[in-house]
Amino acid sequence: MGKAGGDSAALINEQGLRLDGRRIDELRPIRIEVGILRNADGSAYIQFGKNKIMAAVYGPKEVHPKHSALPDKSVLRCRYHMSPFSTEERKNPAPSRREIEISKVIREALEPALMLEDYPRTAIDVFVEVLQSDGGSRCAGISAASVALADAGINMRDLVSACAAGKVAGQIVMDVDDTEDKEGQADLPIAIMPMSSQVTLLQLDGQLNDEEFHKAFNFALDGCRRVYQLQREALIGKYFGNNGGNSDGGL
Amino acid sequence: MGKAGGDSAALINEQGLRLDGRRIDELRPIRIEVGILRNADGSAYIQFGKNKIMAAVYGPKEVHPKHSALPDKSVLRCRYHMSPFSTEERKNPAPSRREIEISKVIREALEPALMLEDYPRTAIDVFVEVLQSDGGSRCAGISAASVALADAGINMRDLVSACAAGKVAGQIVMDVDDTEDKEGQADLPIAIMPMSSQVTLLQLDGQLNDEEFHKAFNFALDGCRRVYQLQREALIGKYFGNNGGNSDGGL
Amino acid sequence: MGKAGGDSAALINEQGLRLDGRRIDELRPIRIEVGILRNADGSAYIQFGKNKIMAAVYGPKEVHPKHSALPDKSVLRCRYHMSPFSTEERKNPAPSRREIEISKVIREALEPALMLEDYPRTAIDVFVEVLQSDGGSRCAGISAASVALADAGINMRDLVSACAAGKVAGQIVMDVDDTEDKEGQADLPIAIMPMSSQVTLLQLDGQLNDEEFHKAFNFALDGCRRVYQLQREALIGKYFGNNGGNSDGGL
Amino acid sequence: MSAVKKTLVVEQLKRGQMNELLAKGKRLDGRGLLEARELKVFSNVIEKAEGSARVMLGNTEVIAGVKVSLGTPFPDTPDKGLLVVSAEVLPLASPYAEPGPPDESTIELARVTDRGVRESGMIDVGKLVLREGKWVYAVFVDVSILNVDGNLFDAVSAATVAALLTTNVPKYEMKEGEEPKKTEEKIRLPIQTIPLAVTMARIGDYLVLDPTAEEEAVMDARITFVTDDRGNICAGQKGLSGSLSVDQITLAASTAKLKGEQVRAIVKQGAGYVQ
Amino acid sequence: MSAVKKTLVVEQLKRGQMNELLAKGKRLDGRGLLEARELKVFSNVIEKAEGSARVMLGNTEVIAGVKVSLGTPFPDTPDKGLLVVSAEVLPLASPYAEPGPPDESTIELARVTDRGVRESGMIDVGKLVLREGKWVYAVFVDVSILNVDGNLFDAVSAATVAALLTTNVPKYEMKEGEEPKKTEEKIRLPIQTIPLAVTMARIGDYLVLDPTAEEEAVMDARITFVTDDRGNICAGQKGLSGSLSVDQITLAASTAKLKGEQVRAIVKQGAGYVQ
Amino acid sequence: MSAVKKTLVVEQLKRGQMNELLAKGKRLDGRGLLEARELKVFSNVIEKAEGSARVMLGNTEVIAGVKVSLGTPFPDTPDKGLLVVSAEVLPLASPYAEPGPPDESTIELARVTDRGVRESGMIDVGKLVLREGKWVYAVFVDVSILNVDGNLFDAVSAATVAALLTTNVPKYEMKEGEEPKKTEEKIRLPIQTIPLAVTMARIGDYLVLDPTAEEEAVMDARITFVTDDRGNICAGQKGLSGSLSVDQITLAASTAKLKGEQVRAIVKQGAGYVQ
Repeated sequence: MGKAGGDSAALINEQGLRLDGRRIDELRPIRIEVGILRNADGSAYIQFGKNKIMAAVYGPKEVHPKHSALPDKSVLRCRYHMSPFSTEERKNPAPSRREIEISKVIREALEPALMLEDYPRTAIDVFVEVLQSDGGSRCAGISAASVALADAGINMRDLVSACAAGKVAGQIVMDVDDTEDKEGQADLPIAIMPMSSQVTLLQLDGQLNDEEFHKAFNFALDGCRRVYQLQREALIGKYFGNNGGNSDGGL
Repeated sequence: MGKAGGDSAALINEQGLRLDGRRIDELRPIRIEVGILRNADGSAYIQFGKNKIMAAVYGPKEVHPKHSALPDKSVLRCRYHMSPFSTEERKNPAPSRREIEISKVIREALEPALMLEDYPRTAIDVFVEVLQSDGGSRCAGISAASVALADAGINMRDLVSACAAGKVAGQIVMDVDDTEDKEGQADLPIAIMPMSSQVTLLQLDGQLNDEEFHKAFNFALDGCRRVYQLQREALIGKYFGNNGGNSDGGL
Repeated sequence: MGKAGGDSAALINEQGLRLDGRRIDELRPIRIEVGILRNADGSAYIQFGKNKIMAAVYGPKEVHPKHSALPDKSVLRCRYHMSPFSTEERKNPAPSRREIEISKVIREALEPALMLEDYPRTAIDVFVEVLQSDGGSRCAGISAASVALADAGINMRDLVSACAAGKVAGQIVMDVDDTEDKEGQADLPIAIMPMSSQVTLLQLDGQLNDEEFHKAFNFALDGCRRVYQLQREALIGKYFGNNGGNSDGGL
Repeated sequence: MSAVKKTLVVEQLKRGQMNELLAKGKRLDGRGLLEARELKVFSNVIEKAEGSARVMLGNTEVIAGVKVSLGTPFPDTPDKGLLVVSAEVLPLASPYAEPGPPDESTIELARVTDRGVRESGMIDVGKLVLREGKWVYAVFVDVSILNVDGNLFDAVSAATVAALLTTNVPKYEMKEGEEPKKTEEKIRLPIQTIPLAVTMARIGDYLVLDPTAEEEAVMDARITFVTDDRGNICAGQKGLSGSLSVDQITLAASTAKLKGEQVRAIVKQGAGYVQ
Repeated sequence: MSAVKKTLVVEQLKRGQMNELLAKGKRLDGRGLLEARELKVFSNVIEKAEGSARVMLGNTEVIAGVKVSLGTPFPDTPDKGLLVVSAEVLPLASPYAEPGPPDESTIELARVTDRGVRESGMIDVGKLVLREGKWVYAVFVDVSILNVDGNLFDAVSAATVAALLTTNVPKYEMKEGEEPKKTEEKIRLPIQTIPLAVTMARIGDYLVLDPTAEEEAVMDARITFVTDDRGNICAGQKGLSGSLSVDQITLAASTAKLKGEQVRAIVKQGAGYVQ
Repeated sequence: MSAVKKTLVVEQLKRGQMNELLAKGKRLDGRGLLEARELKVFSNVIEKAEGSARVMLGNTEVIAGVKVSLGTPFPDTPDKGLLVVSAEVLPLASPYAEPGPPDESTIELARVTDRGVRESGMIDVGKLVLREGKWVYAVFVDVSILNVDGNLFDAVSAATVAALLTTNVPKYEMKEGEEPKKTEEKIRLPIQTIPLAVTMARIGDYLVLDPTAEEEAVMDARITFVTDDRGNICAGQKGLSGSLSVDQITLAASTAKLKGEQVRAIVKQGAGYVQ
């Protein structure tokens, strides 16, 4: 979050439009593709604004070392990582403290939806690679990973859909992008299991009073539900439709 | 050790008193408390001048990995560590070469007093955390750790008591503090098992001729014996007296 | 490789002699000693120009951890390392990416010559320590390691002999030294099993056209064969002659 | 393997017992569901540090120390001082703590604490500048965790904030073309608000405030909100592999505001802080 | 242990089958011995990077991104810009890839790619200097490997080169006594030649071009040559624990020249590069 | 497990045998209790280093090399040059040595050696200053241990000191407002005294000088003293998990002074050092 005021007012113009032309309750353009990596057991690619993110799932598989296996369920492991060229300034490829924290909250956001008890003594690995980052990469990564888990055929109670809301130029807005994240006043990323409306991720940075918090929370919930539709469409397209793969090579 | 001469003369005044008002054979104020950490099997807190040090013992306990267990005795492990805020300049929390060496000599200073053969195939962990450092933190740490080992009920041949002597402004003095350590000419920390007068730690930095070495050695031995009395009193107070705990929260 | 032209012409004078007085097809002075380290199962010391390199072999021996053992052959492991004082500027003792790559290619250069299938479920360790570096240290290290393996009594199909050729001041030369490596236009280190002329190491940096490449390749092959003679002489001297050890302490 | 099975059975029994109690509005240690343990805050316990505090929350015990040095600002924020919060669960704090670099849980703990301080604007980092783009104050808060008995988030938050409230930094003399010169004079940090974390655990269907280690062993999810003294929520973090309903999040947010006021009073008193 | 034995037996069977095929001049996927898989090159796929390319070589897929920043030259080369090539086999690329720092194989891969670019003089690093000894362009090429199906050397080489060909770097305004000032204007990297790697595997007595992962599993040795567009061989690397005959090396070198021309045409087209 | 038991029995047997011998004033290799092995010192063995020495103490063999560069002094000692001693037990030195960063024993070894050199004032670091607070000589001594057969402390000490005695550093030309300029002229390090370590091992009731690896395997405690040529003890270090009596320490100190003189003569000769 940046200056809690200042020139941030310009982030929303007199017509109520944001820098990239969106209304305050509008998502950025989203594109999801399923099953685009050959070796992974499941995979998905998401474009979410300028975010370009690959997610892949390997497993259920044997655990090494064996003593880290659990007798009653699968061990879910997760790595969120940014490629060095994904950011404005080159990112050191070693995992940062930020990436370690986000890996943890992504794992915890996905786990409630997974029937890990169906795969005792195994591990399931989820890899989220940010090839290009924009605001909201953790949410986009969760949404992609959830689709990749479905693509891998892991038993799930529900998909997990994620979206942030925020406060920009004094107004609550849906789906904060990079500039809004840096110049804005608050960012509230959440993830839900849409069928039960259970919240599996919630983080908050910034300053929101009670009313703003509830408004932002509802915006984020609404965003999650819209993402959910796109996730479903992508999966249906892969398994019942004809738009498989990414044959044109464009990212 | 600092300048072998120079302005260090001011470290002892004409009345033979040191910067903090002590005589050359006088210890700094010492306070020892026993059993102040809840989770540890044994613990002690020592204030030794401005040193503020916690020591805790966990064990005897299972060893991981198992192949590092010994068939005929317990494995003693030791970590001496300084909190980042314990020093003049913030200390990097990663263990320095100095901390690694001191961890080793503390372990070797404690081990002769422990009946490790009574606990085969186990490990005993000793943790010494320096919350505030002053000259002589390794000696204070050993003295506290020895009390914590007794508090944990580990079988011991004797306590281990530690104290340094040094050379300051051309004179041999007992119990060197931080300024004296930096500006003085020699530092001789030792640890003993007081009942047998066996020496379990000895290090020396600086320049001492034969006569000075023997005088300093005897000063340090004497200091150890005085620390021993305070260690005994603290343990007796905890187990037979009424001054338990650190209920006022002051350090 | 340095400037592809420039003042590098001075590297070869009008008489066709190089900076150190060698002809273009001449090796630097080479000295090989066998069995000079007491603890190692096999060892060799090589001086190759200004390179001063120790090689030692331990094994065949038990593998830790056990699961990294192979059921049908010995695991060959190799470390190429430069002592901090071996280079113009002090070298950080931690292994550099260059050392990691060279360790790999040295291992792969030696392995074809070893009958690892004779020692299943074991490991053989080869350590190459560069005490002083000059151009061609990987080749000299391979040649020394191969002698050390023979000294350790490891079953071998052949020795491995290594030498580089290069392009300096527009001419193809044998055995490039440090200055020529830095100022020259190409470096082509190779290793062979001399009896079968099989190539076990080949690397190339620089710019060579077809004709130059073939000339350089043949120079390097020729250099390898000359090194082979010196390796044989050193081993014969150790096992059948009387010039054992390095009793005068000179390096 | 039998050891693992026993653990599972014991854990199930514990969880069952706890749920029964919670249904009656009670907890193992006798507290009500929205009742916190006693919080004690002692300040200036480390004289060598520029600020410090020792905090006990039940049996959870932590020490925070603040060190301040001269630093160079980040290129993209030449007009802001530096503020870094780190934490270490010392190996003497628990039989499960290991020496070594912080694990993911401790990184999360430090980062959430850091965000609470940073996002609330507790410290006016714009006033920590000595010469723009060149010299700023670098404020390092390090928290050493001495004993673990649950709810590290709130204990670490309270210790961090108390230590910052007591911090005195040296004043520097700034002369054109010269390096900053430390003077004997001390100044307080530019405090703007006092943010504090309040954490709840979901165990089955119940949310409980300030969980103990025993409760954390069976909790399904954790939710922390940091509130300031101006009516704002400044940071939030859901943790663990369970989910929370929308209502539970709303309850956690309102509880954080209410209880945050009580914590704030204790922290201010312990730090001897008068606005 | 029985698992290990089975693997060995299966491997022997595979090797046998492959050798039979190779003796007939055929490969498992129907290619001829000196036939490469289809190579696809897409450029400018990462808008935030100064240059980028996505390369598919059969099922092997990699992305290279170029980041350019201001740097300080090495003391012994004050008149040269910086160029660093790194690679990571992402854990999503293969069931065998592990997260963490690059292993020796990935280090070798990056270093051979780096040498191909560097030794060929592809980039005129003498033109990357803003002020000698003080300010230079630092060009970082990072290659993220997304899917592994053999012959990473050639895929990484093609992606690296294509990304560099599309790179636009900001122009800096240099004023005496001042730091470089970034302008909006963009300039191309000073390209001198286009070096590309061509790799062959020896399986038994046969050399095959562009091996798949299946072929790599049984190959005895690997040989890579990098050639430029001026008729030079610029880098070479033999890999693995088998040996090669002098004739095999000669064949690999001449094949690299021939096939390199074809690869060069595809890379130039994919990068939209016109000399 | 039976392997472990066997080891213990063998060790006990060895210890018993050694004690019997020691009671007669003898050692396994025929030496008397206070007799050291032959010490050989060869200098200038690494021409690229500014100073170097190879030392053999019985079968223990080490090489020390000195590299000197320009450095920046520590802020709290602007008037002193830098001196750092490091050591590595190379994996070729012993079947028990592992590649990797130095373990606690090697760190102790390097630090005790460093303290001997530093605390004795061997090098007048005040004379290693080129411009106070800005430019100083940085002297790095690295010791590579080539073969381990006991008493590394004394071998490393002798090699370090011999290498320093032979060190020639480049003279720098200092002009106001300019960086130091290296000249061709070489100067010696400012040597003030020659400190050397002498180590004894306690085995049962006996102290023996200069223990071999075989003796170290059964020793109870180790004691090292460093003495200079002005009658001072400059550094001391007790090691291992046994204790020493006050008398044993007194004996070790006086032995260190006596034997130190002999070692000093050999080191000075090996280094070709004339005061």
